[in-house]
Amino acid sequence: MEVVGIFENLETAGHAVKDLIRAHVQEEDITSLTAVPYPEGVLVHEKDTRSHLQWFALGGGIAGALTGFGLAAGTAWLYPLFTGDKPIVSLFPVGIITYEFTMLFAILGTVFGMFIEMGLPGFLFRVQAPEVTEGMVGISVLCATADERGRIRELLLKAGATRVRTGGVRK
Amino acid sequence: MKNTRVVIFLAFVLLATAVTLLVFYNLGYIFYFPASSDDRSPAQPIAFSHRLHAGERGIHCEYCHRSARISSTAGVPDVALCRSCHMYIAADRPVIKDLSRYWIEGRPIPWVRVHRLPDFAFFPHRMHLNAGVYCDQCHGNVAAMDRVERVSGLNMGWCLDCHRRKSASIDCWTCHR
Amino acid sequence: MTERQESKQSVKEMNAAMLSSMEAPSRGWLVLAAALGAVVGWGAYAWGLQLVNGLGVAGINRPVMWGFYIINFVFWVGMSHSGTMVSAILRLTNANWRRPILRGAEAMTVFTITVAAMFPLIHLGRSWKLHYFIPFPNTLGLWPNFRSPLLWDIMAINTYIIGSSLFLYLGMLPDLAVVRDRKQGLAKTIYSILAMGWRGTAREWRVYHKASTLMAALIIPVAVSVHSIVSWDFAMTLVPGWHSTIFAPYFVIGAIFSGIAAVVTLILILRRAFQLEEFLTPGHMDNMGKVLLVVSLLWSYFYFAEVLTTWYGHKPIEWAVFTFTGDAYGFLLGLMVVGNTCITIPALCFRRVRRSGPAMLFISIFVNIGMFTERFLIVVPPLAHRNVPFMWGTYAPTWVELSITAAAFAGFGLLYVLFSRFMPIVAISDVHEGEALRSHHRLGRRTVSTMTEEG
Amino acid sequence: MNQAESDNAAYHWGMVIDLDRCTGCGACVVACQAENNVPTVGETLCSQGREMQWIRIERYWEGQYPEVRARFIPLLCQHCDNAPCEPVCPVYASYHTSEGLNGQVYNRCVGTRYCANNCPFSARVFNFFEPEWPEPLNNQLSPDLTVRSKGVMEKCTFCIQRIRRGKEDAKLEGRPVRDEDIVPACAQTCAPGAIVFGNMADPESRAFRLARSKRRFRLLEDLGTEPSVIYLKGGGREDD
Repeated sequence: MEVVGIFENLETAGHAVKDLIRAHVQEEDITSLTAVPYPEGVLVHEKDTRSHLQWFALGGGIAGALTGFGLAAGTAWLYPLFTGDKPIVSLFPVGIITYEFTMLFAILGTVFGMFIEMGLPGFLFRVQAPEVTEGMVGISVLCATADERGRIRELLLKAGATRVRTGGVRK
Repeated sequence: MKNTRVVIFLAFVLLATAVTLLVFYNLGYIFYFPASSDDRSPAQPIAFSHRLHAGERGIHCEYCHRSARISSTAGVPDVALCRSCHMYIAADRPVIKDLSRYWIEGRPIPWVRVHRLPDFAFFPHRMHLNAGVYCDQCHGNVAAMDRVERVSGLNMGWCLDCHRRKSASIDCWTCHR
Repeated sequence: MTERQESKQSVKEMNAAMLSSMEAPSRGWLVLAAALGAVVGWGAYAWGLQLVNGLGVAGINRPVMWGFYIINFVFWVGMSHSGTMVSAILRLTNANWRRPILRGAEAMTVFTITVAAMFPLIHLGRSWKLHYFIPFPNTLGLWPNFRSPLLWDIMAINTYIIGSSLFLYLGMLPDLAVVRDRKQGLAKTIYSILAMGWRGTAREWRVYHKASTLMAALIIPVAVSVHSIVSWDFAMTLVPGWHSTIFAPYFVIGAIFSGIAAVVTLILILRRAFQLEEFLTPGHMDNMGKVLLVVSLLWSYFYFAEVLTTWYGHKPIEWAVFTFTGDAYGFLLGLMVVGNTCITIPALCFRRVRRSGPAMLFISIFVNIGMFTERFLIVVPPLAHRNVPFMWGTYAPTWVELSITAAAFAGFGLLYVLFSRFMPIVAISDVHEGEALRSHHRLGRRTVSTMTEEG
Repeated sequence: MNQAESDNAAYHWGMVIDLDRCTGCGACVVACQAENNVPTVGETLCSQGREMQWIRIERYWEGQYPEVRARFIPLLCQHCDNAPCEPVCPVYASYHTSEGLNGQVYNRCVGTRYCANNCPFSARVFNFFEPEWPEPLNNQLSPDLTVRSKGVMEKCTFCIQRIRRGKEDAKLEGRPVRDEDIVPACAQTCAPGAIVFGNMADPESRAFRLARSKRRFRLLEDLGTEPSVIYLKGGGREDD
């Protein structure tokens, strides 16, 4: 379950996060919803900021290189047509096709990896807070039980939340 | 731990490659179009039975399709050839009377073509016959068909398959010019 | 860099201003869209006529077998380099003034490359046999010829269309969420799907930043390769005047040149059309003007180097082509040099010119006329004046080619008009981010703006 | 067929054209047009330069008036061994046969016209419109080769239908092709006998012997396209 408190500005939201931590809420359960990216630590500290995006790009690139090579050189081999005593697989053109496919798949891999890492697309089980895109700041807390949800709701309201939204079924 | 990750990474990469190549290599089967959508066994103006003539009576293909060995086209027999036998044989049957009418009126029989290659594909019957590729290899067992049916795909891949198998020329200008 | 008042506008008001283009269409918008649609329709009619009757309705002829279609193709591919290159380079170098121009430039890339991709198809003698280009197993048992530069083209354009569309989409993701939250009903559902449930969590933003940087780094080599390959369509041949080693870098620079000029034109039009003066300021014009100046110098240098080697080497056939160009197409040659070099370089040296809207509009349009002429001069004269003197000829487009060219411009305009109506045309989140990172400190008697380091 | 095999192929077709014999009469042009289903495009298109001759007589003037002489070069596809038109075709419509011919497959052609641009001899012609034959020319269309449609590139094939027939006949008779088996339409009709076609891989063939003449040259040889058409020019008579 998720509780999202909507705050007017960055300062009150920041204080609310401090209050939550003081009330023994795990910091990894807290995240911020903002219309603008703030540098790490302005609102919350993410526990695990490692990203594997470059590996997705690299993996895509390798897969693309193999595909491009397989397509250009492989098909020339499978369906040989002898033209004017030129070699069946000519390296320069194969290199160009390989390059294009490498880049294409690297880009596809990056986008694919991005959505995986973001956990998107996600429509269900998430509290949507339209106020956020209008400049408000949301503080989202994940909680396990209904009791806890009530407690956090109180905490957020006390910290100055103008509104609290709850929802979601997953922890 | 580190090794497992590398293995998973490489497996993923190879899987992606394999899937893409498979999709590319199989697009042709996903969007498969037959070479010809014409009726495989069209009705003919006269119910001529190959089973009866070539099968039961054992008349050789080249008796009627006379130019097959010497020309590009196998040739469809003219009405005179039909009549040369049927003046006497079964002349009183209704089908033969139909045939005779074409003779009397001096019209050719409008046979419906079953095996049609596009105009840009040239198939010399004589080269195939003389190379030992007999009628049935492409036309099927016509001697068992009442009405002739097209059994072969007649698309380019089908031609090429056979040419590769028999190390015949696969030069484009062999068939296209 | 922006010249905005210090009093901070609320985010909501800023959103409304930046999304003003998405409000209910005005009569002017409808008229414009209809007019552009009509021109596109006329072009489609011309193409239909060409499909039915054959390519003879166009002006192409022996020996000039490539005409306006290929010129258009090269021109539009060139334009498409603007967007992605500009936005990717500016992203990578963290240039803060980039923020409001990004979206316009990236969208331009996608639409110009779409228009460009139409031209090889229109240009084909048998357009309906396009699938012969695609490598897939078929009943013919045949594959395309990977040796042909045209096939490299197909692959490169394919990569570029997919890449730049994803680049555009990726940049739009947070903005689509903004639109989603402002819409109701069916529109909300559609934008919800497009926004993929974006909420702006710390994690999403972190990954988003990394992904855009990575994409920017990946898209630049693709853009370079695309126009290099387009140049190889020419350079890999035996045609005197085409067969030149400098063509790849020369084409890339030419592409960036015309692309940046087109971005400038577009920005000037956009800010006028949607009252975005507040976000697209003379400061932006100034910076873009400097970039344009640098690229203009580069282009002029490349052209000079090419002509110099031709002249100095004085290979008879090459020189014959060059003098023929001067004789038969002297006016166009002059137009190109004036548009790309003689006006642009001196004018852009002046800050007042760079900051003046009308002057920049004039220069940027003139540059693109010059660049279109340049493509004409690359494609036509070498073909018209080839090795066998008996077959020397000339080329002039017919109304069919001109109509299709007009339709290409109108089609690009139409796509853009539709885009600005249905998608956020200013990179909202990027602008907000720029605002958020800028704080104001009192320093002695002044208030100065400081930039917080970007992540 | 691998590389070594095609290098040692039994046939390498070539042509020798003796310019000293050529009178520029244009009979070869007409014969080619009739033999190869080449459309006649009519007055208007012809004046636009869209005639579709596979072989054309190029005429150059030599000297200043009144000392002017006309020089003729019958120019057809040179069937280059290193043909520039082949690698640029994205669909292999233009390709090289193992017998040294430069092939053109009409039904594969998509009409990029790239080959025509890259042909230094401008020997290729394009079907700008659907070809039409006025009565009674439509009755003389040859069934031995394709009638091309609009949007397709075409060019001299050295009368491939005659080459095929000659080879087929020879094969059925179980003998190699002889010199006189294959004569392209242009060579057949050339009254002064300026055009000789033959197998360049056979040292006994007439074309091969003529090709060793001191008067030999090939067009645009510096481009390195290795044309299979050899021209003879010297001013004297034929000297083997």
